[in-house]
Amino acid sequence: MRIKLLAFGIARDIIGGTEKDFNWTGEATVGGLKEALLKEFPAFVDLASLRIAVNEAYAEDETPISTSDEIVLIPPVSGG
Amino acid sequence: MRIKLLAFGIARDIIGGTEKDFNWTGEATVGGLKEALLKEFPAFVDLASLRIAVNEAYAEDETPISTSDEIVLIPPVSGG
Amino acid sequence: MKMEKEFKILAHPLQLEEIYQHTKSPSAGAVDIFVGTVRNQTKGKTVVRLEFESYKPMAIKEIELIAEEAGRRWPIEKIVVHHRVGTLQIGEIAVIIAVSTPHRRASFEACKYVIDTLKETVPIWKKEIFEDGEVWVAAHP
Amino acid sequence: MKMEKEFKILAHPLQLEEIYQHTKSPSAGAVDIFVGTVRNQTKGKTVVRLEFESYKPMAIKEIELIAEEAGRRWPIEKIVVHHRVGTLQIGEIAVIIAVSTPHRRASFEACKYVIDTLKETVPIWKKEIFEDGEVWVAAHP
Repeated sequence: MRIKLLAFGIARDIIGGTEKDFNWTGEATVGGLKEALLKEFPAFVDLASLRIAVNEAYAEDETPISTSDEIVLIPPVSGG
Repeated sequence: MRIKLLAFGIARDIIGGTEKDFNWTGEATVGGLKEALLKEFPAFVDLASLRIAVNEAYAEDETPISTSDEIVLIPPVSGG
Repeated sequence: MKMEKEFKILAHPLQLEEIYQHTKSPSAGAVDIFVGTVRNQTKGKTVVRLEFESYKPMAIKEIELIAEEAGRRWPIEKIVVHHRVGTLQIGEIAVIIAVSTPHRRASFEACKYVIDTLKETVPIWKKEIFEDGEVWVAAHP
Repeated sequence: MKMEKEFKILAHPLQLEEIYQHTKSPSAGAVDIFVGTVRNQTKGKTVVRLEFESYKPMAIKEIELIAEEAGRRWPIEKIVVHHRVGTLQIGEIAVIIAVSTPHRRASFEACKYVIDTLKETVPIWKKEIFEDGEVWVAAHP
């Protein structure tokens, strides 16, 4: 599967940009994407958390991903 | 004993003015004054509380009163 | 570190922005500000206006005592309490309490402690004026 | 009664007085306002400035979710949340949360709930800039 990722905060630093095309061969779900990301970018393992937002909402590992979805990497938030 | 009383809020309404000279024959203490006030102005009995301030601080019943003290009747407060 | 304090009983409208400016601190990450306002009703009855009066010198001293106790309980950097007296219309501000602390939890706890205790001990009195009468708040049980 | 709401992510300085004016209500007797500011140090280390960024559309949606939950838990009349993004100097305001309720206790509880939850769920990130480096806050355990 091939999608466009958006990334903020330290996730942007890790993948090397705000936007990035990303391919993986595993499951077309949030869980599958996470697994592939951790393999490609081992620095994610060191984060306190990594959540994935699909279409502007937090998604569970089981959530399916399609190419039209807006997929965003959400490292630990620190607003306020 | 004869002193000048100051009164605020409903206590002012009850004694009929902000300032009033007041005489009593009992103990020259806050407790003695309170007792005399309740006798003279029975409306005080209906209040949720009546505290006496001596020289700008709450005083206990045992606190002695002298003619040079500033004595203020403090009915239930309701600031804020 | 010494806590900075400012306490006023005022007969004119309270100034939120000025109070914030006097409370903020470069070493504080949190400022909690409580604003008490005049409600248009009490227990379902329409309020026309309020009248506040204070025994001013003692009111300032009692607020000082509350702030000192708060300063022992929480790491307060600055604390400002302004209370209005006189006639207040619906929606006007009766009291503002502002507290700055390094972290947020203490700012909430200290601010709540100060307003809760102020309502119990500070010699300020409020009369509610209704269309058909008036009452000294809390006077009777 | 419907809760009134206003949520903004802004690149310019936040306006306390404006936020208060949008939060007060003639039927509310209490407004609690939490102001989060940039501290000059963190864990004893001098901070030079902060940089905030947000995933704005989702940040607004997540603040909305928090406010809705707060509105289920407390009788909120109006709630306003403004969060700053971009570069902030020491002492500047990062976030203001203002909540009006009929009585004071709910205003404190709701305001604290909103800032506590905002810090956990809203996609906003803060980088602390020191003299000798920088760090994304909370990124690592």
